[in-house]
Amino acid sequence: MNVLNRAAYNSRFARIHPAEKAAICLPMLFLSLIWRDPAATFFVVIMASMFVFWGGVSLILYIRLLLAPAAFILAGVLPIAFSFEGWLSIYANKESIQEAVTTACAAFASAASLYAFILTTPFTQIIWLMNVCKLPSLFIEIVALVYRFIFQLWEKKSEVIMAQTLRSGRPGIQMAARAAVHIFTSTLMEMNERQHAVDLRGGLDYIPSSEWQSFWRKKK
Amino acid sequence: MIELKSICSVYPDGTEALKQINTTIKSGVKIAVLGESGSGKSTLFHHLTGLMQPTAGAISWDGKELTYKRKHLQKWRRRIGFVMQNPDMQLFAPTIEEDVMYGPLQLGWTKESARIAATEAMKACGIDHLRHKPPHALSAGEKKRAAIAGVAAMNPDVFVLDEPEAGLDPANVQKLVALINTFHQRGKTVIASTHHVDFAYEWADEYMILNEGSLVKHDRPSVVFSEPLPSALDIPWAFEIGRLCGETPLTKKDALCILRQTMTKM
Amino acid sequence: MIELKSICSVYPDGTEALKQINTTIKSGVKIAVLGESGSGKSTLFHHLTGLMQPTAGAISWDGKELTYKRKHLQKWRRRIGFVMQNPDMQLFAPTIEEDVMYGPLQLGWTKESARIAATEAMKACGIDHLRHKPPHALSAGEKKRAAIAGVAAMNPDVFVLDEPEAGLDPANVQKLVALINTFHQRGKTVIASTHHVDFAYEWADEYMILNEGSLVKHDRPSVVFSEPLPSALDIPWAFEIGRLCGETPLTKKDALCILRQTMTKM
Amino acid sequence: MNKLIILLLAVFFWLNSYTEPAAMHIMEGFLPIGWAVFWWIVTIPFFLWGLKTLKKAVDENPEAKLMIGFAGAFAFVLSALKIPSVTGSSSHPVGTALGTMMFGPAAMTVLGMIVLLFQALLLAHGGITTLGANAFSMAVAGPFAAYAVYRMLKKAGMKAGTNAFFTAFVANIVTYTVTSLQLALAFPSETGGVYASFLEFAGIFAVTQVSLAVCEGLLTAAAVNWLEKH
Repeated sequence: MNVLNRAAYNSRFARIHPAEKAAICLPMLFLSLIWRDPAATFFVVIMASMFVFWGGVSLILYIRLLLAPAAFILAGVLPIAFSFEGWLSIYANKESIQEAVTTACAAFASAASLYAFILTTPFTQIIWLMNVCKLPSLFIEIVALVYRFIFQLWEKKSEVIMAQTLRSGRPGIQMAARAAVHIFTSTLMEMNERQHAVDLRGGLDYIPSSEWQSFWRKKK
Repeated sequence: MIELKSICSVYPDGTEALKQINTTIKSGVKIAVLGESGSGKSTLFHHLTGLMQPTAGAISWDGKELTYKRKHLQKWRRRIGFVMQNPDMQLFAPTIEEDVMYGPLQLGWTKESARIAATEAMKACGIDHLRHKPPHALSAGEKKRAAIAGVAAMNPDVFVLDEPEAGLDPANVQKLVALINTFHQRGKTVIASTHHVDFAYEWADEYMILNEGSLVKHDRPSVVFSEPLPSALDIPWAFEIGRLCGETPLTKKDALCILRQTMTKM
Repeated sequence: MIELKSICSVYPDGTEALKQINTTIKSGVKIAVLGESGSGKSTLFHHLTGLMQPTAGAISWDGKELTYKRKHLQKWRRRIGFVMQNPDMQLFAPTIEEDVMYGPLQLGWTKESARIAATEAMKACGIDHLRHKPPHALSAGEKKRAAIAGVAAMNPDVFVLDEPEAGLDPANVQKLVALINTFHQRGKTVIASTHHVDFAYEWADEYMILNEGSLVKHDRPSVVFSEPLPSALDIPWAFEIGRLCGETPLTKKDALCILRQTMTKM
Repeated sequence: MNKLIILLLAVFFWLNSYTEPAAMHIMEGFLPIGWAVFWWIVTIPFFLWGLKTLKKAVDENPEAKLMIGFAGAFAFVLSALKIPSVTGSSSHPVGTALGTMMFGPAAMTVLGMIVLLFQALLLAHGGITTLGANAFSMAVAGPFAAYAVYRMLKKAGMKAGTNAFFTAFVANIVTYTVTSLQLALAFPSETGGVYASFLEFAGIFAVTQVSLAVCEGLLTAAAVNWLEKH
């Protein structure tokens, strides 16, 4: 999570207008959805990689990111390719395999274009985009709050896990469970103080106020 | 001028957090609030900023008593800015710039004037270069200054800072002292609590000493440190050295310089 | 004896957090680690405790190099206890006693022996009376000592403390100094980072000065403070006064007492 | 009580680590565009309804906003807690039932969508075009089914803890069934049509899903008891 977030605000495109980046990445996404074909996949993946590379994001990170959905896609398309015909006899034909392949291609290509967008666009810009798209303001406010709180909770999580590790705790599920409970209770304890901060600053309405650079227009 | 008239504060569980606080805060002064943990410093600040309502007593500004009605509270907090101890509680916008602009925008300023105010505040606090970063990417000292900038952008008359130097390194403490003095020069009142009396001595005009919920003293340093203090409090090094040498140095550098001169003269 | 051999630490984004650290930590010493924020103090501690693996170089204990295998790490951390800066996240059990017993129980001790170790650690840290309280009911100073007790219960040979006095009032700082000296008397090594050189001067035998990831100095105070320091660091008041008076006072009280005597004598 | 919650949470994480995430979250681009749009259209009215109830709650009590923000962040962090990898994993929104009992099903739709959005954009898990479908199974069908069960059992006079168990169990099973159905509708089987395909998608994960549902039920019951005490 932190890796993606840091990559986004350290990328060369971090200050570029989010609408311009969306105008490049989202058409690629829709293209791969509509044109479900290996050739389209190839084209989109190459384009997306170039965009990511141009944006100064490590290609290794990008490839590593793409490998994860690749595994999920394979697991997901198996039931499409094969179907049960009677008890314990598996059946597949040309059409169903064809469908599995196109689905896998479409999924991979659209993941590639979505990740290209995520890796070059800090989340704050996505919030701004939502505002431009006239999404309801309450929704945007909550999203902005959740974004900030996620990182605070994540910091806490890292600290609790570290504290347990240092005292010979064994890494694993129990440690995570203990951390979850502690984060929850300690956050509840802080609620009062946070509400005070909100009162002091006059409310919790999110008002977007950032300015961006452009790919083509020179800065004034 | 803020007046506290026999403020008492009792918690629901019966502990008396503040006992009969009577004092006046003149405008344009720099006040350091000293006292051990649990002596009521934070509670006092909560009352000053209207976050808590006193069990008895009243607080007033230029003779006008705070009524704790929403409108009045809003106006009050517009004039008193409070920087909490943990900046994480206070920074809630996705980027620093948006966070600093947050207060002015909530007050209904236009985006343009909010941006101008925010830019000026960020420059004063030395975090202008971090404006596009998210708060979680900042160091502790930077977060602290971002929180101060967020308050400064609203241009309040009084700054209330809760242990601002806790966890800062000496270089950042110096920046903080400079910032306090900048606010002072612009005619602002600054009230800050701290555990480090040497830090306070570098900038404070007046001292408030709290002990177990009572305001033991509120006076100039020459008076406060000449009399016996509650056991847990120290006398500043610079004050002691100044007294021995017959001068009034404020910073470490000056104090040691004077000491050296005095020693060689003799 | 812990040896650091040309430790380098590079973060994934390319920043060099530590550059070629070479030094030896003898057992039974009290070391203060000084350096501004971002100079690598925390990173150094993460390497000492095996939380991070150096990009180059090695760390060894009595000649045996740390291999970063699970078994070895566990043994290593059993011998080197790390108290993090924020006690809130470190105290994760429902009561103080359960929290202090966590480490020993994880090591596989019986409940009885864990309880004995915990009781002793809590007594040493002066929080025995708080054993059945939940962590959030404690004051900042008590929380800090509870976190130290949780590490002390495992009876490590080395205590590593990250800014232990940040946010504590003078009375609690004095308790902390006493605690460090208790550990020292029991033959433990204590390594603590701090931003307050006067606090360090009260107890430290040796100083490590970090600057931008390099270990600039590691020596006795008489050597460290006689030479020029990185710009952001101060010289302790007591050291300066001692030098002027020709003595070596460690605490504020002693230093001022000596100063007074010297001044009246002349 | 605290210990029980830790234990149950641990078992939950453990079971969850055996679930193929693709089964719970439909990947970006996996659904044909027609189905992706269809599920968006179905979900949007619920979303708007949820937003309206949230707005009412916030207008009445402005402090609720902070609480909602934290509920969302906590659900997200919990779902990303288990596996420390680049993408993170564990897709099931823990606490759907708890949230439904606290905030109501419509509000959970909004919160669930926010969590799914962050999973897609910060963890690269799930997707934007498939968000509609994922939201329908996890943030609409699950909470509303849970709410129905919760109200019914409450009327029947069942104890809060036991009620919470069934509520969470049903939320989990319904979510999982709807996801399988969505996949089956998009990819009907050559031989047996939608029904056969549904059995296929549902069958693969039946074992882990039922045990997960039982575990989440117990966890929610323990959490409800704990919250009642505090």
